Amino acid sequence: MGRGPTRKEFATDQDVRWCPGCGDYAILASVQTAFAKLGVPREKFVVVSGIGCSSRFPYYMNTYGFHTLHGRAPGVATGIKLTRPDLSVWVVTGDGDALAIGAGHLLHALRRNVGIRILLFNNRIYGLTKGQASPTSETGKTTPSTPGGVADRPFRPVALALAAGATFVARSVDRFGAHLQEMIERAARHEGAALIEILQNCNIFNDGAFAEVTGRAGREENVLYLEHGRPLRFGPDGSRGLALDGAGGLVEVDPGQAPGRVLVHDERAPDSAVPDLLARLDAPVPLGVFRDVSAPALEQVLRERREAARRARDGGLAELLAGPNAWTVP
Amino acid sequence: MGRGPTRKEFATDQDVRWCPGCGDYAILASVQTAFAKLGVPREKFVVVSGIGCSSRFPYYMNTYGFHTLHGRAPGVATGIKLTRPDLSVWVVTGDGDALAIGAGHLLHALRRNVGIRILLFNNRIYGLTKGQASPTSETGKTTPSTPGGVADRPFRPVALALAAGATFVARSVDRFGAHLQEMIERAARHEGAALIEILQNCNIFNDGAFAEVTGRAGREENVLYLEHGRPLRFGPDGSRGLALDGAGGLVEVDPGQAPGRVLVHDERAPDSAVPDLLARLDAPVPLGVFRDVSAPALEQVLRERREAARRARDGGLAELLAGPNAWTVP
Amino acid sequence: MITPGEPLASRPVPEGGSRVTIRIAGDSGDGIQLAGGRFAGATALAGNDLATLPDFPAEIRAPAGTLPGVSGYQIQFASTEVLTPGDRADVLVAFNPAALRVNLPDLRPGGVVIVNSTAFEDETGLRKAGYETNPLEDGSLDGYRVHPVAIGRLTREALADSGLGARQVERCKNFFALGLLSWMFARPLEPTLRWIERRFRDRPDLAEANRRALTAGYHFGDTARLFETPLEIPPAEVAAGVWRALDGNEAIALALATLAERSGLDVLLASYPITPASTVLHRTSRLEAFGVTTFQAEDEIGAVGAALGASFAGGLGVTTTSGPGLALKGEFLGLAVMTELPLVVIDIQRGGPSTGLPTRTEQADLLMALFGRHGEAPLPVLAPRSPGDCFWTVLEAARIALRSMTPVVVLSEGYLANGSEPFRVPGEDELPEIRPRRLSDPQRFEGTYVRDPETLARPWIAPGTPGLEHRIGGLEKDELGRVSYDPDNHERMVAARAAKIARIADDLPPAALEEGEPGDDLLVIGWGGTWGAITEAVRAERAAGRRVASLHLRHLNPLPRGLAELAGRFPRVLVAERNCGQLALLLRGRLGLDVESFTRVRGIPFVVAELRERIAAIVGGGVS
Amino acid sequence: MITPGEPLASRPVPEGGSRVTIRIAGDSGDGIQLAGGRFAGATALAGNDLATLPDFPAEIRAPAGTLPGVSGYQIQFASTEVLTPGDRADVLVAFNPAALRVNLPDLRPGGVVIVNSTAFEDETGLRKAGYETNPLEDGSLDGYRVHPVAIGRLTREALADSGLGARQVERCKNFFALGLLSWMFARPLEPTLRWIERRFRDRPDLAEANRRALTAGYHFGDTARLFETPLEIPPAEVAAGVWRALDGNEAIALALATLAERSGLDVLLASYPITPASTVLHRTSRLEAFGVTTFQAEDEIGAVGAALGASFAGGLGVTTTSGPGLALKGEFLGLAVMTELPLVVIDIQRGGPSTGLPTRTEQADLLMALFGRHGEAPLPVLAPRSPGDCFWTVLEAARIALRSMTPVVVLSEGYLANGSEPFRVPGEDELPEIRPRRLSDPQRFEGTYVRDPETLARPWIAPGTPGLEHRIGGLEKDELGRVSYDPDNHERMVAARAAKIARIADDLPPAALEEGEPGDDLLVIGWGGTWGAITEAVRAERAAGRRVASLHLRHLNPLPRGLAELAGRFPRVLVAERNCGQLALLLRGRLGLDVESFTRVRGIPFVVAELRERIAAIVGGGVS
Ligand SMILES: Cc1ncc(C[n+]2csc(CCOP(=O)(O)OP(=O)(O)O)c2C)c(N)n1
Ligand SMILES: Cc1ncc(C[n+]2csc(CCOP(=O)(O)OP(=O)(O)O)c2C)c(N)n1
Ligand code: SF4
Ligand code: SF4
Ligand SMILES: [Mg+2]
Ligand SMILES: [Mg+2]
Repeated sequence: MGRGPTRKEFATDQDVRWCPGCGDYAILASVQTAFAKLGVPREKFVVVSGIGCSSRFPYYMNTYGFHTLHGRAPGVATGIKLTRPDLSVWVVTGDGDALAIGAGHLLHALRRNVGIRILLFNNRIYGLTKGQASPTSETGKTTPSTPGGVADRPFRPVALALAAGATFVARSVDRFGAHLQEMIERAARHEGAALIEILQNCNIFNDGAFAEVTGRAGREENVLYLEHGRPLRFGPDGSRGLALDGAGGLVEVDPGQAPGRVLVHDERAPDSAVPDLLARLDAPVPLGVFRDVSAPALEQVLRERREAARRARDGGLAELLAGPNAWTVP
Repeated sequence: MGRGPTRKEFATDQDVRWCPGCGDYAILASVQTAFAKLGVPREKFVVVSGIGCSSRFPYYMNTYGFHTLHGRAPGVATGIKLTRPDLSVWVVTGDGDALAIGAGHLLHALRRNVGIRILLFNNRIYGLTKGQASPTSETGKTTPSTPGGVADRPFRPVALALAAGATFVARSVDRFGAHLQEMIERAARHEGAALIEILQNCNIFNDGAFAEVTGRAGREENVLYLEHGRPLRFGPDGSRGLALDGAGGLVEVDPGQAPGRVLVHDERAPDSAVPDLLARLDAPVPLGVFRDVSAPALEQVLRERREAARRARDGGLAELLAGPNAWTVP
Repeated sequence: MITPGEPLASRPVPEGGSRVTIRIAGDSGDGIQLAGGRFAGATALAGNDLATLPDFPAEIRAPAGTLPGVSGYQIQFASTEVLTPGDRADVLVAFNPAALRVNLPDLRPGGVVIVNSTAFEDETGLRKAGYETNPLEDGSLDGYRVHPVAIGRLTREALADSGLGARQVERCKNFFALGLLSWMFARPLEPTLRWIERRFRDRPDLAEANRRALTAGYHFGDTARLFETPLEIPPAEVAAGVWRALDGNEAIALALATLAERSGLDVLLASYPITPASTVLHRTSRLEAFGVTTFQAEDEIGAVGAALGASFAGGLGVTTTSGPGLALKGEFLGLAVMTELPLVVIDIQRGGPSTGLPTRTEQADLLMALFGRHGEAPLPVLAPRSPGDCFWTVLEAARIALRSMTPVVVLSEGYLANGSEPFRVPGEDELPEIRPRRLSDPQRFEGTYVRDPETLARPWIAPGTPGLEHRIGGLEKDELGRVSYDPDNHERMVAARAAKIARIADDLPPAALEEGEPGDDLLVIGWGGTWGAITEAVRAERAAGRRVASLHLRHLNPLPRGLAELAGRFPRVLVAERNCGQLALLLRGRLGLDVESFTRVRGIPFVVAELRERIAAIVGGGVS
Repeated sequence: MITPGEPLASRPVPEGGSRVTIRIAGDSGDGIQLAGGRFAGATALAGNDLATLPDFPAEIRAPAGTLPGVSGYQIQFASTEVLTPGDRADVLVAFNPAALRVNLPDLRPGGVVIVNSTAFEDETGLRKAGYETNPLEDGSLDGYRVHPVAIGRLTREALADSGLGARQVERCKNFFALGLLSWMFARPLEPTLRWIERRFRDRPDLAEANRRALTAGYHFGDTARLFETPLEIPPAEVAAGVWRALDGNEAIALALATLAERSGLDVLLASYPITPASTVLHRTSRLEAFGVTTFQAEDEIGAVGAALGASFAGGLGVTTTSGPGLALKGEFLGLAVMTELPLVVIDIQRGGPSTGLPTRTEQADLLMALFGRHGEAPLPVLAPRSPGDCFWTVLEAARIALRSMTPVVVLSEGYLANGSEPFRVPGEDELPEIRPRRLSDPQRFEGTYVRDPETLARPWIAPGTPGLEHRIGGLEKDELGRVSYDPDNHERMVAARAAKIARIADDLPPAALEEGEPGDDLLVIGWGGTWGAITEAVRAERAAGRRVASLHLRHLNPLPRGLAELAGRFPRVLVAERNCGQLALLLRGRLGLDVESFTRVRGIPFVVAELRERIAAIVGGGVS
């Protein structure tokens, strides 16, 4: 792969129309940086989005882009990838876009393991339509559409993705540039579908939703970095650790006391038992790759079949059109 | 609760139009039997379905019934339940109906914990439209729409439901009348959303899909009955057992050797760690209640709010219409 | 250049004097909509008639100071009837250079410009707006009466010791401007002061700051004497009664509460947020006490499904949306037609196609409402004519839905949703009776689709009723409710469903003229939110001596009886609408009427002048 | 009562003798469709013209022997042109009492009935069909020529030593009947024998059994002499060339392969199963070798989304569905209109509204195809006239989609999808050139929406092309592809999109008559699958001396040029369609044509007689 474009070359001349201070700016910068590192020519990227603040993303990426319909980006991206497996196809979506109207499409894309990379900007709110509750809004939250508080329980995007059989699932945070870039690069290299949940601050309608993670103290106390082959330790100097509790769940342990008990993260485990547990964890908040296993990507399977069929083809169009039972009228 | 209707009274005079031998007949019988045991008057039942062979169900139940649109029964049932919390609202759906076109609706109904009971007839095929692959069809299966074999990986309905936060999830089998009836009764008594996956044989398009469970040998060898407070044992005379493997997964153990290691089923565990593991198990096949925890049902929450608002109301319609800033023209 | 405080000999409103159009414009962050709304409220309380046009430009908040970030609010008010927010503004209040640049073209020549001069001191602001030189200094505003007022600086000074941060102080500018406008047009401050108190109950510091900014603006007007005296526009002569200001979406929320309260039915509003419909959901969600439950579904399909479920359960299901959402509900509307359940579907139309211009107004969903379903699936379609009329139209839609057991589509528009006008609050006795006719006596049941001889409606039976258990669904049924593939039965049922909808016209007032009389030279037909502009244009042309009449359709399906005959009495018929001729196609297609079209598709309401021009061109001659 | 084997003096077909309509009917489990299809295949091979009408009654397999479980297959064949499957059957083959009961009304008086008498020996079968006494014995069949043949027993005997189980033997009955019919109408057995061999390659036991049943039936005919001699219908005089039997859905699959092969484009067929469209997906999924990929999506919305993605990626996206699915795709069609991408959407119409009569045929999705989207979103709509014409119409749709960068809707019908006819296989040189015009030279790029002056199409640029990175989407854009909320730009773009579609008519043949000539007393206009029936009726009426002409529309939008003028040359115009008058509304609404409607909505095709009656009633007089 030759020299790729620079980060700057990924920017368009469109005015960026997010609110000042929106977490989307940082994500945009990270995506541009990460794309530049991939060494893939600019014209090979396609960014597909639904509708939402986050879904304005394609307009700001100097690549091919398609701003589609609310919740429907996965289908469009699937069609693109099946037609052009050589392209690097990215979906940008919001928590409402991906998990309300688009939940079915998202989970099916993951189930199919079609080689698209999905960036789910989770700000736990509907930004574009001015602040209504989203499927990830906390129970009890008051919003313009739920003045009495949200009565539902929120979805956990990572848990759903794992249950759908996703082969790559990760989580990062808008402001954690280096980490986010790493996740993006990892997703880019994965075969098949990849989902990154990106915790994103909407400073207008849900400011501080992830303060416990992004605040200075929070970063130290509440973030659990998932690193393959490394123990699940967090807190100041890794002073806290997670272990299995013997009843199928997780328990916090003191690594100093019981270093052997601390679970070692295995993103490649064939089953998703531990990732499932981590996906349901509220504190600490795991960041990093929950799961990265290999399985054939849909577009490859279909391409190979088509090529095999081509090779095995025993007649041209004329034979096909005539079929086995034609007759000739002189 | 007074004497309810008898099983026979639940039958309608419509000709049942399933193929002879279809597993749906047995399910119909079990539902009628279980309903009769509930002691609820017939007019209090509403059976709502989508489209599919399974979704013909309401026509054969002498209750209120609504045969709606493909994949859309959960929304309709939600509207019914929110309007009439006193009704016993049941959704009958197929694997295509619930998990293809209807996946989003199903998972949202579970997330909301709205008090509807969902019977998902999983025959791993599209019956009504003549045999295409469904979201639960096995990878590689050849069907009219996938002559080269299914290229996707199947959904696991129980795993998805748990990931969506379902408060009651169970599994049974068309032919296992007594067991199925028990599950139905348990679902009926649950507050909030309840899902029962029912393994159902489509003898026309997917005959024997569950033979490993329903065959005589299979029943003994391959079925793991989940019973609250009982160890997870299966096989002839419970000669095999499941235990945690120490790496977050499950492992088979010999209960004779290590009786203490065999996991005791706890359907009420607040987290869904063990249910998650069981949901991903292919052999043995767990039957029974995976999870049954309590959480407020949506319709109750909304009713209470409405009543509270009614009590707190400080003006009539006239005041509402005039609003706080009206003026009078003499 | 004119300096602040220089008194002007004349009043800001040159012609007539009892009719003013003001536009306030600034950055989306400047609180323009709030200031506009409060000014409208005070104006309504002062007894003027009015019409407003909020204009939020883009769906995403653009960076401060840029052209796409400009937000505007226009209001026309008068002592006489006001039907539109006004073609062009008499007074423009511009908070920043971008607002000036975007809105100046809509100011009438010689109009008054009040600019926040503080925002023009800074190079970047000018550059962001694309000004190379300062328009306040380069003579480009000659021809307008420009009053630079240092709104920013004056607000800062007024709040110097408020203890608030710079950003919060900055956000009080709108109240300063509101104070200034209040002085200029002799609006009382009390209603706004009361509103501030209610709104900032939990933030006494903000309440105090806004109060101070408001009064500072008012006193500035008084002291600086931008104009010789405030302009008092005397109250309009309107019907006696209780009045309030009302926008179209609030009107819908009130209609739903009225419906629940008057009918005793549980009303379920099941919706999915979408601009410009979302505020109906927001507002209705505060009306639980009146028997309306709201439910934010996972998407539009889930929403209409829940609404239909509510109606099956014996309540009344309602769903609100905009074009893209209505497109998604088509399959469910077909099921509602087939199962013959009451349902009210409200589409607040916006600019299309596709995502289109989501914050703009248009009337291009008519044919979708009529025909956007597979198979023969007729249903009634209604459209309100003004913000307050949204209230009455939704009640009418529910009446029809319940009486004829049918889904009904109401086509509102962004313009009505966000625009407001004075609304006479109806007394109990003026509200229609809404008597749902549910069947609960098994003795009187003959079959699920055995119809009422008058309305052709099938019986409505709520689950829970003993002895009337029955099953409905999307498959064709016979009269007794059994699935039927019989060709003749199908043809009969298709015809019966169509006849039921057609028969609704029996119950409607026949077609009648709005203005003018049969035999005039031209009939203008309109529908929905163009009523104000068409009426104003037709009245003006009549005043100018042209023989032009108008007719406005609330019922688009079925059409009122006598329409073809009435229209046939005019030599020419012009259908004016904000699309490419959808009603015209319908009138030709259904009634064989020979009509011409006047259409504009610009995302904004009709300009009265363009309508007048077209009318004059057709009718010709003309005097005055 | 007539006993089996009794020879008849006459042939089974009384009138004319060179035109026969046969209906085979039995239980859904009896393999009726298969037997019918094979008979049609052999008939086609024998050089007759033919048309077929399969009729699967209900969506769910009903219990064996019941009325709703009856499956039927009708075929008309002749030495001359055949345009419909025939109004009434000359010969009915009934496999069981239910089949007799359901189908007898469609047999012409005096027609021949061959009944499987084995099935009448059993009380339950009679009872399930609602017969209190045996119709073979109670005289109720007087007036028909009844031939009881113990098909069940004879098949059992023929396969006595086959080693197959009873159920499998039972399932060979259809081949026995097919053999009998083959003898009766002198159809060669070879094609069927070859077919059996191919089909049961992996099951030699079944192949052998079916072969034996087939020949047993044939020999039975020869031996038992139901009729004096077999009826030979000489080949029709048709154009020279290679011919085959083809049904409408197979024709679509072949068109997609042709498209991919001829254009070099990757074709993606993304669909969700639905009756009666599913078989297009099934058949196309076997054509990978020709460059068509199939994708079964999770629903109709995912399917059309994937198809549109394929087109954005530079391939050609196609999606097939039926009414309920098209209703769901409306929002995406709006996006396709807005982004101006090629897309082919094929709706195999079925009986509606809602789930309706899913296995029946209807033409009631026309207005939805035209208008089922919010905003102004015009797109071309086409309809094939016969099963084989599905091939040509899909190619034409793709041509338009690629040339004008637009989604195109093709409206087929259940009747065409399942019906078959002889189809002349086109040679390479008869296939249209399909040259997608993709832009890849950045030098020649002026803007995403800068249009080709001839077609008004925007340039199509596939991702992967260096230097032409660009972004499209549902928001309104300006010519250069930038999001724009400018009112004038919106109006311009709305007009440009409409003009592009209107201009397609430049490229179409002008309106032309099918039968008759200008100045006749009546013009009958039709569209889609009613072509055969209308043409037959008009020809017959012309033959009877009535001056009636016909015109058939393939292009519903834009309409062909000259239509209004041509229609204007007739004193009366009758629009005949299987809905409640959708094309009639369109012709009045768009062209101001004064038309009458003849409509039936019965889930089945037109009966030629009913059309003739209506024509005769209008034209009156009439001779012959
Ligand atoms: C069919 C349809 N329904 C509703 C909408 C309105 N809408 C646009 S974006 C959005 C939700 C945005 O929330 P999210 O996906 O979380 O994105 P965010 O704005 O928070 O980034 C909604 C409801 C729409 N555009 N189309
Ligand atoms: C909108 C829509 N799309 C597609 C269909 C066709 N359809 C009917 S049932 C069905 C799938 C049935 O499969 P499943 O839900 O598994 O039910 P089963 O028949 O197996 O019980 C499909 C695709 C439809 N009726 N409506
Ligand atoms: S509303 Fe929230 S998510 Fe949207 S741009 Fe503003 S800050 Fe970002
Ligand atoms: S097709 Fe399958 S699922 Fe449907 S009725 Fe027949 S056996 Fe049952
Ligand atoms: Mg969001
Ligand atoms: Mg199924």
